Amino acid sequence: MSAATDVRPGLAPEDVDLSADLAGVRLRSGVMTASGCAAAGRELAAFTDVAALGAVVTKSVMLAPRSGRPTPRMAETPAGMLNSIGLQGGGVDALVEHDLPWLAAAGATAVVSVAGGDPDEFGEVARRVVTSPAAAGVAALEVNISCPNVANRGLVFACDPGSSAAVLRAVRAAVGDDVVLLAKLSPDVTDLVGIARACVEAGASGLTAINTLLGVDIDVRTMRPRLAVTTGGLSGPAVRPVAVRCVWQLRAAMLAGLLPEVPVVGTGGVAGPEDAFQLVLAGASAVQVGTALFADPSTPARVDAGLRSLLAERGLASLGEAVGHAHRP
Amino acid sequence: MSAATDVRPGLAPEDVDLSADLAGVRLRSGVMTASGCAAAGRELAAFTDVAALGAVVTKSVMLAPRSGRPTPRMAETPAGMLNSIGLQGGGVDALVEHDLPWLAAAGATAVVSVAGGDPDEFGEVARRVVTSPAAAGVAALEVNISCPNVANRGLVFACDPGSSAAVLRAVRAAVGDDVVLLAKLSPDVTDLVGIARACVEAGASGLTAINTLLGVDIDVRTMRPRLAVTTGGLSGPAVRPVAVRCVWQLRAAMLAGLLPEVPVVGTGGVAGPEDAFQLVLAGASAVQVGTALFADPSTPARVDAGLRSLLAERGLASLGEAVGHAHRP
Amino acid sequence: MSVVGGGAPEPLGVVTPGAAGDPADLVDPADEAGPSAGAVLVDAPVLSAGPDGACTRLVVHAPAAAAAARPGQFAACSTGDSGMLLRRSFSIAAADPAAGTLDLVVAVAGAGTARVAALREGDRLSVVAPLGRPYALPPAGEGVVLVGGGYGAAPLAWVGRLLRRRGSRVDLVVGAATRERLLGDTTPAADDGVLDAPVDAVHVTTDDGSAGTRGRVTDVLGPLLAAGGARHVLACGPMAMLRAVHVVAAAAGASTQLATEESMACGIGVCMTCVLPVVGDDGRTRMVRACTDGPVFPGERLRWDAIGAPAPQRPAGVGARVPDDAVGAPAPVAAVGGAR
Amino acid sequence: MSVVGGGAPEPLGVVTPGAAGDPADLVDPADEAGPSAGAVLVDAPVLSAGPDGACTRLVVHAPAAAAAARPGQFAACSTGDSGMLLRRSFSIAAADPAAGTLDLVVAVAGAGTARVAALREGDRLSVVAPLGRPYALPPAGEGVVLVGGGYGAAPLAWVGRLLRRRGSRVDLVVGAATRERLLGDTTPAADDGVLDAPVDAVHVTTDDGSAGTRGRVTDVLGPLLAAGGARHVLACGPMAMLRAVHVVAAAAGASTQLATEESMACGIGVCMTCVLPVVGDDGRTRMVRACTDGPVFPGERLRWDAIGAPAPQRPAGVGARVPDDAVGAPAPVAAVGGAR
Ligand SMILES: Cc1cc2nc3c(=O)[nH]c(=O)nc-3n(C[C@H](O)[C@H](O)[C@H](O)COP(=O)(O)OP(=O)(O)OC[C@H]3O[C@@H](n4cnc5c(N)ncnc54)[C@H](O)[C@@H]3O)c2cc1C
Ligand SMILES: Cc1cc2nc3c(=O)[nH]c(=O)nc-3n(C[C@H](O)[C@H](O)[C@H](O)COP(=O)(O)OP(=O)(O)OC[C@H]3O[C@@H](n4cnc5c(N)ncnc54)[C@H](O)[C@@H]3O)c2cc1C
Ligand SMILES: Cc1cc2nc3c(=O)[nH]c(=O)nc-3n(C[C@H](O)[C@H](O)[C@H](O)COP(=O)(O)O)c2cc1C
Ligand SMILES: Cc1cc2nc3c(=O)[nH]c(=O)nc-3n(C[C@H](O)[C@H](O)[C@H](O)COP(=O)(O)O)c2cc1C
Ligand code: FES
Ligand code: FES
Repeated sequence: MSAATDVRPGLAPEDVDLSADLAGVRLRSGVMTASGCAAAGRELAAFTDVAALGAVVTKSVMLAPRSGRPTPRMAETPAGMLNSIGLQGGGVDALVEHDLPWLAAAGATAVVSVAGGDPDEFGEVARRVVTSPAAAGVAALEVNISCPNVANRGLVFACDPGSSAAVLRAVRAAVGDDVVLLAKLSPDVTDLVGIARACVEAGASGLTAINTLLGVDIDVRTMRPRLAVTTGGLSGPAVRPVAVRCVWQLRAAMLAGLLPEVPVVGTGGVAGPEDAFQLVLAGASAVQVGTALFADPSTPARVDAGLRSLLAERGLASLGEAVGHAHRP
Repeated sequence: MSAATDVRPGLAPEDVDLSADLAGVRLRSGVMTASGCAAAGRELAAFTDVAALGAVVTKSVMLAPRSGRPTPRMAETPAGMLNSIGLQGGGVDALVEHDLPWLAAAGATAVVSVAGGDPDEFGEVARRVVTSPAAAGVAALEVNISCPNVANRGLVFACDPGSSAAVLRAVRAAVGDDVVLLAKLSPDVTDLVGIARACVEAGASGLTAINTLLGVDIDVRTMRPRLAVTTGGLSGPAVRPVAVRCVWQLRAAMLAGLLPEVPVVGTGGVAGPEDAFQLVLAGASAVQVGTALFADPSTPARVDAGLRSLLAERGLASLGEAVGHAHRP
Repeated sequence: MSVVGGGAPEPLGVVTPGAAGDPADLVDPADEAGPSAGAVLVDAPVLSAGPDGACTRLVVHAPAAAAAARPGQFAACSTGDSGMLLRRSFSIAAADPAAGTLDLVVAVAGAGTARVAALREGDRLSVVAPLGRPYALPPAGEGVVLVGGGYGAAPLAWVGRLLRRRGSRVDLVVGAATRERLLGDTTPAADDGVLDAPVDAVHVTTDDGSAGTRGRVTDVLGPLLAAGGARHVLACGPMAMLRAVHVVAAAAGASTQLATEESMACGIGVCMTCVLPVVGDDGRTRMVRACTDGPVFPGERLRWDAIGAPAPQRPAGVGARVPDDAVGAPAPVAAVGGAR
Repeated sequence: MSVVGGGAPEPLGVVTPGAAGDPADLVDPADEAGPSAGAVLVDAPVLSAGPDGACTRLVVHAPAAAAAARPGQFAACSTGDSGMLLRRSFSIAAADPAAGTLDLVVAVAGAGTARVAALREGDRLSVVAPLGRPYALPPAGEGVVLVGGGYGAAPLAWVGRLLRRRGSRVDLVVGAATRERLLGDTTPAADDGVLDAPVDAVHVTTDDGSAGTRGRVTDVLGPLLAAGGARHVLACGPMAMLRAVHVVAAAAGASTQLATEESMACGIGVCMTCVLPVVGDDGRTRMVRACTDGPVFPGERLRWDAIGAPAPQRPAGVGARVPDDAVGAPAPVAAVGGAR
């Protein structure tokens, strides 16, 4: 089938419905920020209208305040960067008291990214978010299973279907049936679909793909790793082909009946509308903008506007019509 | 320890010993070409002295001629590219009859990359290389386990320690004890060290890290995957942090006694001397230049000269002294 | 000229029957000293940059490349943007060995060509040239039709000059979507002045009729060949145009040499990304590199049935299949995952 | 001025005792409207580019940024190379609201600064500015010593002019490795002319004695503070210099405001890469963002014991530890792998 089949001539970008459906929750736009790349939204306000975003996905939060890792915490790499922040933050209570109310007051939708050192901590963090007065402004929780599992030599949960499922089960039990839960997958695995399946069967309503790739950069001047903790997460345009591949694999597995049909949120290397459109065509119901925000905090607004034009030019009246389009025979 | 410890003032680049030791075979330089990125060396001759290279690693060869995949076979991505050549080539007999003699006549050292659809094919290809009259010019075989396993739904051998070991065992049995075998690892796995261990225990004398990462690129104009076969291998500077991380992990595992000590050949994103030096400092005894050859066929010569300067400036008299230097406490 | 299929080089045979005339124009350097013989990598200063139709014409200083270049060859270029790994290929539109210059005509297609087209005098362009096999010039004195579409017309003035010097009558057919997109001088009254070409006649076509004949280049080419005189067609342009040119020329009994334009990662024959299915002297089809065994191919050697054919998930006109009868074509076993 | 540690903002307290003088100079815009208030993203034309000592001085046209900028703030810049994702930060060396210009002084450190320094008149530089908290100017009329090392000296002429306008006596101490590396006018007889600075006195030091006093800026700073008059030191330069300045100033009982230079991915406070261990009003240490809570910090608030300290596998002087007593410091459980 060629694109021509769907063409509706004369469609204007502003007529395109860019809202996104995430397992029953509707976001005003399919373009969000990525966790850890927009803090809790406040700093972006000087540059962009946070209320126009699909959602601000907040930095992954744990139970207690965390100082994060020593510095240097970043290394630039070709078309990408490594980071080793170490989930620095004020803890879930500060988030619920200070950040979520600010977002609500600004008219922004929040997706709260939760993390923990064991399944119980994940569950407790999630419980405090959904039971807080600020919960009304929270569209979904994103479960960051790419963080170190204290009980398993610090290996990340997302490396193993069993550990991933344990986390999702704990969070699902803590929040009840009605909360939308996105499991955020790591690309550093042999069998992405197997881990996705474990997450969905354990209660994930959707999947976010991808978190960063593990990388190392060495400073040839000092002859030592550039990051204080040696390894870091690789992000940015460099990883886009891996993100598109992961989204493609998840969608293909759903089409083949190997994975329950759930929405996928595409993340990785989105710096412009075409990047976002690639993820959507591969199967993403919505996209997140991460590292590109660092160079241009108005990237999500640019992506939103550009996606509307791309869809309109192709006669696609809504984001939903484009989701997974590249799989059509 | 800081670099200062080793400083030998006044060391000239031309006095640096850049030869590399690969499990007993000595290459005149630690800088080689990467498989599939230099064909069999002949085309490079117009641009660079192939005899000065550590080795020309030939395109992975199978038993019979292969046409490769349909086109398009490439997509450029940020600081990288995807390819889906599909191991096009004339088969091992053509290699042994035409290409290896040409390399020998040019004074170049060959490392022959072998591939197969099952362990037996790997073994037979390897046997034909080492028993051919051209074997004298072959320093080592590189076993490309990142190719599809016909018996296992086309999943690549390198995804699984058992399949990887089966290939290495077959090749070792075919070539006897004296041939240096490098197992070429895929980064697309959860447990790189486990697969490396399986390879070494099954007969690999060394490891090459890394092959390409699986990626997808979608043409937003046609709304279809850019590559005719959808997925391709991601290479180039974009993947350097992943390559450096993989080499780092292998070396760290050796230092921790979790992996037998064997030489590692670093591959991935080398476009200049600093990139190569990063891989060496992370633990590579030699490096390969792949995708960067496409932009500048003289890259290996530039890397060779630049590495000499980097070593000399740091008072390191040989490549060997720098191998794994970044791990020193 | 030989076409390499698989590992072993095999002769494809001489393209034009009875080669004659100026030998310097006919010896293919690649046959003597291997692919890319004579090619150099040079950081070339841009001497001038200005519009040419809807394109940008760059003149760069690259004396060694200018001395070696022949029509049909290309230059692989980079502006040094660190996120764009691969060079962009451009036909060499003209080479002036005396001035040491190469002309390139650049149409903006995407980010890479946009950067090249934005260069100004005094900037630098990294150039690897000349690459690929040039047109094999038809026997001296025989009539030739040159056909170019869009920026494909760029090198034809150069090849026309060489052919006329060898005594050929040269007709040039250039097509474009509209008058504005034609290269060179397109004042309405001066169809003969198009490209300022040293040819015997210029025939312009535009899709919208805003200059010359309304229609396609083949609408002019057919009658031209039918009128007799020319038995050789040299063409450059998009694959769909080349296909149409080949069909019309073959029907008229004329031979074609077609400058193809495949996606190329290396341009020097090492990567195997740029292949096309081509029939060899032995009648067997191989996936052959467009960069070193082309970009100019005899039209009758291309497997048109497998080129640009609609494949699953691909729109028509993109890429090439591996014909089932090609050397080394896969046995019908479904292979999944990325063999690289 | 407040310093954010963890999620919740907490006040750090006013830096300079008894704020007085021109209120416009003292109100920190970040306290009013959140971080980056007043910052704009602009594609700025380069009006001029030329050498300044061993550096390149760029003047770019960015009127809104120029109107908002205050000394101590920085600009995050990009030349548009697609392989370099992150902006490069430069202190705003001067801002002229009337002309709508920003001055930047660029030292080539690597590939990114090389591209910025290679810009020519008529090129464009993408600029986000002004970012970060400026120097809080000491009470009007009180003596101030400004200290700059290398390109760190760039913004000091600007701050000196503001301070003198407020009636302060201003001494400027500038250091460099050699005469050639000094910014501004360095003719041997004209030490007072260095930087052409509107200050009361200029004191030059060079490591090799090729200009001014042989030695470090602190060799001059100590005696200057001991001679009395100034109780405020404003400094800009490498962390090792800032540390030495702080030690010397603290010994003399003077307060310091130090413009730090951490690796910054975003420059706007969203990424947490640029943190330093800083003591808050409550006496507790937090890892605080240098981009939005700095880059200017009071020297006594920085946890010098944890900054640039030799850590395993790192040479001295690079990075900062998380002090064990910091808010949220890790329990001593060995965590492996990449928490992101
Ligand atoms: C032998 C040859 C001669 C050519 N001569 C000319 C010429 O004289 N003038 C001119 O304007 N253009 C010419 N082209 C086409 C030109 O190379 C492409 O338009 C250009 O590579 C597109 O790059 P981009 O970054 O602007 O586009 P993008 O679409 O962003 O490029 C993405 C990638 O695809 C590749 N690609 C995209 N389109 C083409 C194409 N048509 N052919 C090959 N690779 C492509 C690019 O090289 C790049 O790697 C020629 C191509 C070839 C192979
Ligand atoms: C607040 C602030 C003000 C600065 N003011 C000036 C100035 O006025 N003039 C000037 O020449 N330089 C200044 N710098 C330093 C300048 O930003 C770095 O030299 C530059 O980022 C190095 O980039 P590069 O690509 O040339 O070097 P590379 O070493 O190749 O850079 C690699 C990566 O590390 C980062 N990096 C490297 N060195 C530094 C550094 N010293 N500080 C922060 N990040 C670094 C880069 O931004 C880049 O992301 C300032 C830095 C900061 C944070
Ligand atoms: C500085 C930084 C911090 C990040 N922190 C988190 C985090 O706290 N939780 C999380 O799930 N992902 C985190 N990520 C990963 C991003 O959300 C995203 O998955 C990844 O960066 C790929 O997208 P990008 O290429 O658009 O940045 C972080 C990424 C960066 C660069
Ligand atoms: C076009 C192309 C073809 C390749 N073919 C092979 C191959 O046949 N066998 C193999 O082991 N690796 C192959 N590779 C992988 C490279 O050898 C190398 O491992 C990878 O590209 C990473 O290195 P680079 O970033 O320097 O290119 C190929 C890579 C490219 C780009
Ligand atoms: S472009 Fe690499 S072989 Fe032709
Ligand atoms: S640089 Fe991103 S928070 Fe400071």
